[in-house]
Amino acid sequence: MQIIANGISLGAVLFLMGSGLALLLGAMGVLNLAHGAVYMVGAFVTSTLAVDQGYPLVVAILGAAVICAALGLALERLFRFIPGRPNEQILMSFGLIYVLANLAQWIWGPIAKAPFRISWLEGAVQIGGVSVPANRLAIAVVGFAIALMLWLVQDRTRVGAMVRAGMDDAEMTKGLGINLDRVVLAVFVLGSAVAGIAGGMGGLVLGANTNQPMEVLLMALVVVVVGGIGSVPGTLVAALVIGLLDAFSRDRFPEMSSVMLYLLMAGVLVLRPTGLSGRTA
Amino acid sequence: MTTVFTQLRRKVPVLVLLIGALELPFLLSSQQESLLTRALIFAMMAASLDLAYGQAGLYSLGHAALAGVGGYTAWLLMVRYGHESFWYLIVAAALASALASLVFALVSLRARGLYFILVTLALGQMVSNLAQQWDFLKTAQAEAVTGIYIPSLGLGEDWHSGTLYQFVLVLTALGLFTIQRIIGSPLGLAFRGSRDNEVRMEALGYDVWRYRVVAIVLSGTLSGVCGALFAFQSGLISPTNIGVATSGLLVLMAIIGGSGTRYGAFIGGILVTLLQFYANQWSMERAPMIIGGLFIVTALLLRFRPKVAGALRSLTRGRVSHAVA
Amino acid sequence: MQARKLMAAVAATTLTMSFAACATRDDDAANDNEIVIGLVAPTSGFAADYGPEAAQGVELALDKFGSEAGGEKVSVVKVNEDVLDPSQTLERVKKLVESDGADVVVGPIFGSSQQAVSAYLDQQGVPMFTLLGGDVALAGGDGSGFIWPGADKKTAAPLGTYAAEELGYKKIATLGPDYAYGQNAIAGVADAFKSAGGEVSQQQWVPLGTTDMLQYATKLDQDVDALAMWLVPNDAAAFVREYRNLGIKVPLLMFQGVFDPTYQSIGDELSGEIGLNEYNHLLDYPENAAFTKAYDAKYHGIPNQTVAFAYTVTDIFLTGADETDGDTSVKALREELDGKVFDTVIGPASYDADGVAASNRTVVKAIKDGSRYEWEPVKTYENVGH
Amino acid sequence: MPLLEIDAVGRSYGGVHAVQDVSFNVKAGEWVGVIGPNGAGKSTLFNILGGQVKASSGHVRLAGRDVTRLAPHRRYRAGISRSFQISSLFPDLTVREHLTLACRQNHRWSMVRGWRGDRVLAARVDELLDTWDLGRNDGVELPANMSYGAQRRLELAIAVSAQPSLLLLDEPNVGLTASECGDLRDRVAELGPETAVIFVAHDMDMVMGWSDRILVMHQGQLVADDTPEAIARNAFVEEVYLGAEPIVA
Repeated sequence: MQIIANGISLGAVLFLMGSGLALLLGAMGVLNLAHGAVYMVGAFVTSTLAVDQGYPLVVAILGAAVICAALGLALERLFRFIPGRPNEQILMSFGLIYVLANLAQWIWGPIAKAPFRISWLEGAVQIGGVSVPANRLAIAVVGFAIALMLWLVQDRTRVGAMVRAGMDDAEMTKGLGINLDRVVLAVFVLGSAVAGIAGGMGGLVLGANTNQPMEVLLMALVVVVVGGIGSVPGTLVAALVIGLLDAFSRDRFPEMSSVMLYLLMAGVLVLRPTGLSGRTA
Repeated sequence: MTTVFTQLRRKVPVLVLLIGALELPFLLSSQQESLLTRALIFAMMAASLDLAYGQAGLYSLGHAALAGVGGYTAWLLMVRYGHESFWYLIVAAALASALASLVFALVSLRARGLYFILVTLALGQMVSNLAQQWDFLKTAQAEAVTGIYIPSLGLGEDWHSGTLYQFVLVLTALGLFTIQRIIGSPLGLAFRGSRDNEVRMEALGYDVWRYRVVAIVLSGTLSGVCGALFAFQSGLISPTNIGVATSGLLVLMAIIGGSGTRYGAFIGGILVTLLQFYANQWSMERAPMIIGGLFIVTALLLRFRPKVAGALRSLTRGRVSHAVA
Repeated sequence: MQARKLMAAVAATTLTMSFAACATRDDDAANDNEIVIGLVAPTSGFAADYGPEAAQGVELALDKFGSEAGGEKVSVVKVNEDVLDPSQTLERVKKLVESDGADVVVGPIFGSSQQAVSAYLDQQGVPMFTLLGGDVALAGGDGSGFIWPGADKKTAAPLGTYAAEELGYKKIATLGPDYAYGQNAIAGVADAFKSAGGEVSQQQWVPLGTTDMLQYATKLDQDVDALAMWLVPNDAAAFVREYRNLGIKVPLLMFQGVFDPTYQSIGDELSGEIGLNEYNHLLDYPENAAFTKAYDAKYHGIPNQTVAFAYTVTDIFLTGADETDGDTSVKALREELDGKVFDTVIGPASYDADGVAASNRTVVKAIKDGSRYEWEPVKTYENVGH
Repeated sequence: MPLLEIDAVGRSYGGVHAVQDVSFNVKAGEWVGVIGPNGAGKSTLFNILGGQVKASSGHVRLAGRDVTRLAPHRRYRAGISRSFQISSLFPDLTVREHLTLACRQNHRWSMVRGWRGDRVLAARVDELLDTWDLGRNDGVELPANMSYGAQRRLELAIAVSAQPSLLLLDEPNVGLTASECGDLRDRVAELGPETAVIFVAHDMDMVMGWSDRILVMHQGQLVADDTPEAIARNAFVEEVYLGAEPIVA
């Protein structure tokens, strides 16, 4: 039971990490591997606001979301500036990872930030005989709230409809007179804001450090590949499955734990090349 | 006789360059030889990546892992099982990486487009994580495996940085020659065809999937050899050497020198390896910024490459030739 | 065809000639009337704090000697240790030795970097003074290492002894990272605890790259008297957070405690726990008092372990080089330092004939002193290390 | 036995039927034109025949063999060859390389044997360069640098190099003058009397002139299948075809 609780809380963090990337990549076809760097910025900003400056956590995380949204805006400009081909996007992403990580080290110093300590999130909650740390519970709640919000945005709003249309057929959508550039911008900003929130919430257990751009990217990647193209529910299910698998395999085969994730990904890919939620082409 | 001369005219510059490079140890310190050897190995790795990346259009971000399989195989056989023959180790490394590339290809080719890139990235990281966490692949639980050295060729050779450099140079020339041959063959043509227009290739009777598998396996096998050479030269190999960061650098090398051209990836490999070293001499704290900046600037300027390349070519040769040898 | 044969012949001849002609050259760039110290420590990446800290320590030692030893001028060249890619560190160290003429290397910090450069340094006859531990195999006949402050397998042993003998614990669990240094340190605690009659009932290892520590807290066997652990500061902080959130009451035995500044941010969560320090700025030795004063005068603040040990090993090296009149060869230094007792910032310490140090360890307790969290010295174990 | 049998073939995308319940036969040597307004399902039908799109229902048989599930490259080997619209020539390959790729499949061992170019293969390529009037500069040009007519010829040279039993031509005449178009027809006719040709075109004069039979598609369905003369008189065809949106050539 404890494993399940651990897995779900990890899954919530994974969802927050992965959903922005899933939208950008699946819906817009933009390969922004620097998504993890945005997460890192969110974590550092939250650390500064909530831990060093003593602002309430909610304010700090909103601050992180705003700053990351602005960063997303800047990134979108950069990605707009290059042709939308894999070569350029790969190089741009890797460059941003190097530069942002080094910049973060410059600004926030080389020492990793310990997991943020928020007094009202200390202690654990007993749920069905299992101790769930309150901070994990908060992460899960925020994770599911964001999932619901994203799902509503995708399902009920005009932008969401455009995203879905773009997902199905970018050429056709352009033909219909929808301004995909605007949609890309909106998704970039929204995805980055979510990454910022993910960084802030994830910081409650993981802190902030300059290794995160790569670490987070890889976790998010697996979530996206398993979850399938740009679908919020698919990403959520994938994140939970991966969280549970990770908790389980760490428990049973610690030597192979991180490999298990990738094996799951390979397995899903072999059986369903389009991911769990994927439609067949 | 005319053919002899035309052939010579094309080959002489390459030959002069090769012989010049062979004599470099007379001018360099052993540290510079060592750095150049490293550059050659990475350049060769980038050139073999480009066989899949540039020629066949398979944007792999997990290539370093395939080189890593070669490197770790050489380490395993040498340090754990005591094999000391260069030839044995290099063949084993090639076979192991060929097998790994095959699995890599079979899984990653299930995905297409951007997803292929993501999957190669994740598969590459999986290998790196395996090397990081699996006790079987560690020496004394250290973070990098060590204890490997340059094995014997069985020719009574005397290894030091100069001879190693020359030996690697000769191997690199052979490897580059092999790659040229593949590029110039109908197989290479089929790679480029699959890259440019999959649907048409299929309609011309080509099983594109099979050619892609072949491209990845050839490219991975050559890299595996480079991985083993890297381990011999450094005396170690670490999970980072085979992880995403290295794969990304290999892609930068290939692109910066001219992905899909004959010598581009190789030249890029030498440039980036040297730059990586000297960036750290210029600024220890901000070296990552320099490398990252190089990535971004290359991304921004990439679209102007055809123009620049065209201008250069018309400067040097006076005409544009699209012939493939 | 003719062209091809001709070329092959030319190439073959040249090849043979080049191989035959290329003889080993003497690359010794060392300047005979100057001692160059090469400091190898990370300045970028996730451990980038070590480099600048170690540099402070080396500078302080140079100040003490007036940048002169054995009648020769002493200077420092710094090299960035690539924590994740030791092969890069190796290339940089080659340049350090061959073109910058380093006569001694202080560092590297991380085990894999030490492993990477040690064979080369040994071949070049350049001594390697580690400052935060190291594998004893890098010293002795097969390496040029001088391992400070003691062998990894022994360095944490007093924690096990203290737990069994002073605290009367019968059964402990352990938690450590799954790589060389962590395994050795934890083995030191466990072995000492067992040889004092205790039982180690559970050992958990955290794989490299793990960031989520929750499961190690939830899986802990709570039916033990204490948990002996060592993790890098950030991981330790993450673990302690989970531990406290879950309300686990098992006492902690923390090798090296948690360093500043991480310690200052989680201090009250550790209140009352027992640790074992290699260095502690509160240690009551004259050399330490002088050192902390000099540090405060130059850099303002309290030195941490990295500064203190970089200072100490540079100090010892320079003392040795002074005695040998500038002969910095491994052999000369080994002979000079063998068995000689130095007064250091952690009390009397010495290197043995193999170059492995023995020094004091201090059992400490986490307390709050005014607005600062401190590790208060409780008991000292002497001559730990071989 | 007919060369090609299409039996109740259909293809739908998420509930929309691009092609629905289409059946017809083509005899060896027969030339069949496919017409219909944009969006009538001509392209999808072509892709189903070529194997680029899988039929969701129905069967495709070639000389009695069921090829419905066959991948495109296997269909090619079974004797179906197709042309594309010009934009999909290989942008970075020279004319010679295009033809080498096309001929290579007919000399399967050349991939292993011919490092420097199998002589038989090279001879065949030279022959094609010659017959299709593409031999300028020994074929080292890129398609983008050639005239439209030359690109068309290259496109067709590639498609016919395998001597297919069934040739599918996707708008072969676009951008060509009437005389170039006639030239094209003659070249295709040289394949021999046994080769069947199915082509899509918008130019009614051409369709009338080339076809033995004409298929008319409308909203994914086959609405007429008759001789050119009958089609020209068919009132329904005139209504759906000519009455619909302007024909884009």
